[in-house]
Amino acid sequence: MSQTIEATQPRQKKALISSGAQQRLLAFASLIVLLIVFSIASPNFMQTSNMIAILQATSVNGVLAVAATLVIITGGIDLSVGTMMTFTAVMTGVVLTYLGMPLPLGVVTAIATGAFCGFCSGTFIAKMKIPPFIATLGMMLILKGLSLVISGTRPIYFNDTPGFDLISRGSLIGEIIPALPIPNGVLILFIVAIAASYVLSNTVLGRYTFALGSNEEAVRLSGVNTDRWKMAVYALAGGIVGIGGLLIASRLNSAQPALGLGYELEAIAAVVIGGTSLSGGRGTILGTLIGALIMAVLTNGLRVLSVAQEWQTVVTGVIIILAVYADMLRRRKV
Amino acid sequence: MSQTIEATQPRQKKALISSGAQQRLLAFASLIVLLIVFSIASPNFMQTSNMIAILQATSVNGVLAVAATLVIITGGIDLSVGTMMTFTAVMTGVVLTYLGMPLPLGVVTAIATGAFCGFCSGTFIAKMKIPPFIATLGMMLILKGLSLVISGTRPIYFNDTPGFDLISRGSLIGEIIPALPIPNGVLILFIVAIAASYVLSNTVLGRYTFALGSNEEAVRLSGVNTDRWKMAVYALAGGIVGIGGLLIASRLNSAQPALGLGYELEAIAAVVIGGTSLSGGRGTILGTLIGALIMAVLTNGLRVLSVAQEWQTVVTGVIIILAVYADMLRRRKV
Amino acid sequence: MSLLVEMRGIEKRFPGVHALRSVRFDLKPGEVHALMGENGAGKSTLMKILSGNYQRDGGEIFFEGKPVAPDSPRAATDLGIGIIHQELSLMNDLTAAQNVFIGREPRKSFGRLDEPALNRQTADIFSSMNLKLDPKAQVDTLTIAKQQMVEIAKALSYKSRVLIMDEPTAALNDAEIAELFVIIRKLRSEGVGIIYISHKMDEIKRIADRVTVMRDGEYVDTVDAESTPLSRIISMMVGREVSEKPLDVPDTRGNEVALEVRNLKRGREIRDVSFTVRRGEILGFAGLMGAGRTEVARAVFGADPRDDGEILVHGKPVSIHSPSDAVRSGIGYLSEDRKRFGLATGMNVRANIALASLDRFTSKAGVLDERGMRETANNYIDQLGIRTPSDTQEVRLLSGGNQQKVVVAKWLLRDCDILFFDEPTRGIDVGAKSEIYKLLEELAAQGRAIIVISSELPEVMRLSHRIAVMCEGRLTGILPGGAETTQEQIMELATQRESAMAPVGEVA
Amino acid sequence: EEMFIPLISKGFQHQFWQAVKAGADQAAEEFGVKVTFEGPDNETMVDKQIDMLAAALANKPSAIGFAALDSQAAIPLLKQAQEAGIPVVAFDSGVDSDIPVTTATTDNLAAAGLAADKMAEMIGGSGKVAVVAHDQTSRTGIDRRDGFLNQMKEKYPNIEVVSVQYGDGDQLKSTEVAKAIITANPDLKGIFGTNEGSAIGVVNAVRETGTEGLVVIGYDSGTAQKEAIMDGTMAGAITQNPVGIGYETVKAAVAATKGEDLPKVIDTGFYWYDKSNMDDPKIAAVLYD
Ligand SMILES: Nc1ncnc2c1ncn2[C@@H]1O[C@H](COP(=O)(O)OP(=O)(O)OP(=O)(O)O)[C@@H](O)[C@H]1O
Ligand SMILES: Nc1ncnc2c1ncn2[C@@H]1O[C@H](COP(=O)(O)OP(=O)(O)OP(=O)(O)O)[C@@H](O)[C@H]1O
Ligand SMILES: [Mg+2]
Ligand SMILES: [Mg+2]
Repeated sequence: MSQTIEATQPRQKKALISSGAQQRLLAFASLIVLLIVFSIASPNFMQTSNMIAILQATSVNGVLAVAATLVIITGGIDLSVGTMMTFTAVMTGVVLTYLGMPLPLGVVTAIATGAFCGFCSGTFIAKMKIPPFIATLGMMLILKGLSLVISGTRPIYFNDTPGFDLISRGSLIGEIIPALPIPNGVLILFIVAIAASYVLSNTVLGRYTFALGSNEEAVRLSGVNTDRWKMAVYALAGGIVGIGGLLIASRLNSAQPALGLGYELEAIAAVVIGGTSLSGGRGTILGTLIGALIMAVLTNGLRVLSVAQEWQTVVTGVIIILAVYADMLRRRKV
Repeated sequence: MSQTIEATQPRQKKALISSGAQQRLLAFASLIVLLIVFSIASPNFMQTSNMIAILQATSVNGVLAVAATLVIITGGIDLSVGTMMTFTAVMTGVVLTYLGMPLPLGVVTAIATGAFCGFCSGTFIAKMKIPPFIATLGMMLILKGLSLVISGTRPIYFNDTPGFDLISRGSLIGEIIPALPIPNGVLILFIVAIAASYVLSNTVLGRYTFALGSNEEAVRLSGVNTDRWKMAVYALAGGIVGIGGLLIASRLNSAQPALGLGYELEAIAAVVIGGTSLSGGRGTILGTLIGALIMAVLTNGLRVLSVAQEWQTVVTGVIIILAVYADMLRRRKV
Repeated sequence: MSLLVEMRGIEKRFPGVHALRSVRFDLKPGEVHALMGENGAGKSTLMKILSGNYQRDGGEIFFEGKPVAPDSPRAATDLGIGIIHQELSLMNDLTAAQNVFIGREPRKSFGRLDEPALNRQTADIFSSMNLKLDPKAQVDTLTIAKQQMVEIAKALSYKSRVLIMDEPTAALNDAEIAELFVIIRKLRSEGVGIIYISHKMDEIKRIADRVTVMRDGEYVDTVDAESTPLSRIISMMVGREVSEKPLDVPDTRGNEVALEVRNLKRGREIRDVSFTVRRGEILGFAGLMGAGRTEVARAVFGADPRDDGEILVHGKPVSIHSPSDAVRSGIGYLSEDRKRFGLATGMNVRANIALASLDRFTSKAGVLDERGMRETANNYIDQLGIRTPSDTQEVRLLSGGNQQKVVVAKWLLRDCDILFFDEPTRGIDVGAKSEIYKLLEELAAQGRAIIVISSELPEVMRLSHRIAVMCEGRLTGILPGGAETTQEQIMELATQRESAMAPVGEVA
Repeated sequence: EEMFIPLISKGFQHQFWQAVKAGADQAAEEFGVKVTFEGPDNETMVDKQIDMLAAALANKPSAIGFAALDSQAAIPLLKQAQEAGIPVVAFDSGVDSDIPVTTATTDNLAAAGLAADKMAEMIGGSGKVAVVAHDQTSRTGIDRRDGFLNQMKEKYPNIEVVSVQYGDGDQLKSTEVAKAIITANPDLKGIFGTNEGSAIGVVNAVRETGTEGLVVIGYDSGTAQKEAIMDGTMAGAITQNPVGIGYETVKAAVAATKGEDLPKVIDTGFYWYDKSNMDDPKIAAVLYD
């Protein structure tokens, strides 16, 4: 059998940087092009404060997109991330403001609530065999309604919990390096992304996440309890959404019960722009982060350029298509 | 070889109705249960006028869902149906109100605009290999923006086109059978559904629609120009969306440029509740109609019962999950 | 010696199909027990019941004398029953090593994976199989043969007491089969019981101790492999005698050249390949796994892009950039991987057969002639003996061999002038195989140009009027067909690596 | 250099906001400043609005107009504006903070109270009425709903508000909502629609069901509402002065950059209009298409 075997290796060895690094760099291409174009178009774009505003704007959507990435890699979809985020924020509001508990308990509440909601979606999908689209659509509506019910359709403010707004708005980095006042929200996004990335590539859960999306039946035939792992992935994603809930609550210093609808589409868009396939089995957190950043830079840049709002929408649509097209071409080539 | 093969026939011959008919009836089960429950809960629900209101409420979403069904059977998705509907309405407004053309030209404009937009999405997907989610997300934004640009962010009224509002509101059936004043909008929905159903099961285009969703690569390797057929399906779906644009414009006697966002999710939900799989290859128009009706009955019933809005949302979520679960059980059994 | 496995009175029904009728089967430790039968006889179904994949409708299963009811794949593996499925069931996005150890990954604390250990252990298994394959290679970049080897490695890694192999060699060539047999013999000597399913009759003599034959979902007989002549086993399977007619090479030298391929190139896979096929001729392509035969066919067919090269059909250059261009020029290609590239498995038999020829059943208005398609489909079902309850059965519910026949029917119906058949008899039983050989010969006799790619040397030699041999992307020679050419001559060309290669012209 | 004043509003696509924009544009031309106008798709998107505010600040504007969806959420950015010496003019509804130099607004509570008075008068002081509101959580949605409900409760004990439902300001959805309300309450006497989309939805429902004798009261203006009032389907409506809001906001912003003193609140007022006074030049001036 030995005659025919060749190792899988990059075709051109001449390239100065390794093809892996090159590929990773090229993934940023669309993002970098956008940054350059906007910098040239407006002197106000490339300021530290605006860059930080962009990062800040990425943080919530980024965290939701990381959660969505996990689910999408299993071949599923989670339409409930937006309203689940709101629901976790409202529950945190109940615990901190209505019940007056201390801050750490609020953090635990948000993550636990999210994980529980994700677990429910996972159960519908794995045990009741409801298609992910429907199960999470149902969840999206249920959580939207429950947020309004529990909050009494009023925002819950966190004025009695000093320090709550620092979760997202404060800047640990800024305290150490004053020139770099990166808000904690952004820091949290990166921590979440690194952790999720680690889980995906180094743990059993991550392995089954990819395996489920690749060929669920084959995994089942290998004697793996696919239901349990699927539920675990949804629960993990829910927990991450809970962190998103904390971030937005802290940023707005309140739980806004009506917020959240539409965020799921933005999160999924970031995931797909980042190169994760909706049919499952492949995807990266780095890609998702880039996707989320592309969206945030685009939105911010067009606003800084004071493009008329209706045209902003048109241009955003065009650029999303072009960015993904460029990425397609790159992949075909490399 | 004949020994082992038995004809495909119902196992129990005793059943009074054939298993096919039984199955078709059972598909309606969730819908019928809903109707019965609401009738018992409110005496006002089961009135002719309210039934007609429900049908009327189904018409626009139903037409969009029929369009979405075609695309979803190919294994794609169309997020742009909502804003495309608006865009076709706006273009109709331009032709009829701004340019003062006669009514039939408006109808042609709506359908042609939709078909053209669908063709564009199809081209992005088939030729540029952009994933359907992104291509149609881009289209959704582009068309949303263009609707605002073209209309000058103002509604366009159809006051100068007499008879325009009859497209949806008039009742041809009512003129013949006065006891059954079913609005034309509903009639159009059924005509569109029957036509789409015919196309799906009796034409080449329909055959390729299923085949693309089932195994696109195998179809391509059979020597079929898959790109062309995919573009055709998206264009056809776009044309149907154009009819949806006519219906809503006629119902509101105006083209409302800001409307449309969120309609895509409702349409896709109707499709999936109707049993069409998002992974493509299978689906029926009848199922989609039932799905759209379930949504309309649910919304109307809860409103007639004056359930508090936040609870309406929760209940809708729960019932969508249950309806699909019931359908899953039924399929496993039959 | 006590029995390792005993199955008695097994019953299984699917809607419209009575797949197993009171079937029995037993297995001793340390034996290779071949399970034989025509396509759709119920072999895979029986094994899926034993491996906990399907639930039986009736009957009993004993494992080491104790009654068991494996109700899930997990339960069966826990008993020590491993299976290599007929249809590849791998996770394409994962690496070879990750596939082998799915569900049993070496772990560190906190559910962390020990990836180096995973790759090391997989490399060990691969080297024990004498298989040189990178454990880190992603499965969907592997050829179907290598994927099959990964499946085998996976099954071996379980260290099962009972190992079921459902057509493990369908995608393998002779060298690989020999390697597999070494492994099987080693396992046998360790007391593992092996159930072996194959349609390659010669393998039975080489590896099996006992043979059980099934026909139409029923148990026929169990016989000793050594003492029973193959012809007897075959007649038990098909219920009649199958006569093999020797190859008769017609003189096609005067015929018009139907297809000419000049200097076809693509990267390292195809390196300057040129050949011609005449009308009425069957050109065989032989070579080892990964020799590039599939790549050549796909490039000619327009399924993959090519860097360079000219294609002439009936003497005229044609521009082929997609399969639809190729089909329009009269070229057809039956792929080696039916599941991925050949079938819309969710659709029914009728639709699949008509898939490449829909324009023939379409009115000007685009309406399909459903009746015409039904008649055509039923004709092929009869002609090829496709075992299906009706032409409206979904293809995914057919047995593997019958699925293959559906693909064959699709291309027969399309009626191209030039037809590539890539592994046309993969998984097809002896009886049907000779039917397909006859069909190919008829097609050639009608003046079509046929190219057959096959990893089974006997098949290539049985069919080809000329034999093209490839090695590492190069066409190393073209030999005449018929009795003059020996297996050794072919193997020599198939292993002629670049350094050792002298320029070759067309030998024929 | 030209003065640059971005206006961050609560919405963009609705006719009401387009009228505010028109007023702002009018002032921009008059005072020779550059104005941009932006707002999120709907009034729940608090954080989107914050991002818009951040982008606006990046452009170092001379002043900012801001209609807060949630005042608290915006405070850090408003402080940032204050530190940078950029005056903030609040419009539409107030900002709970002393940072804005002034607020150009309508008293929505009082305006909806007036709608209740008119409704009571037209149905004869007793019976069932309903509300089709545009939003359950936004300030304007809450104020208009509560203004109407409170007035009814306090002044008209014989009038029962049987149903309050929400149609997101979407004309089609509001139509379906209103139809369901009419079905559920055959003896309904009147419906109040709390913004343009809601009001048109009610009008559509009345037309489609052929209901007669129902008193429909709307809010805001626009072609369709004006027509409905002309043909009698709608009894009348409350209008604010959106053009005035936009105009006053920009005017105040320009004044603030020059350090001029401004009143705490600029009340742009609201009006009742019906068939009888629609052509009154004072009313016609605040109506928009
Ligand atoms: N899930 C299923 N649903 C319906 N029919 C099935 C199903 N699985 C198998 N069959 C039918 O049962 C019969 C036996 O199939 P099986 O796969 O066991 O055959 P086989 O002996 O393995 O054939 P091959 O040699 O072609 O692989 C066939 O007629 C097949 O069509
Ligand atoms: N999908 C793929 N991705 C990457 N490399 C591939 C792929 N398919 C084939 N190859 C490589 O291309 C070369 C030629 O493979 P090909 O399948 O054409 O060989 P073949 O002669 O048809 O042999 P086989 O008997 O395995 O079909 C091999 O080196 C193989 O590893
Ligand atoms: Mg089999
Ligand atoms: Mg091959």
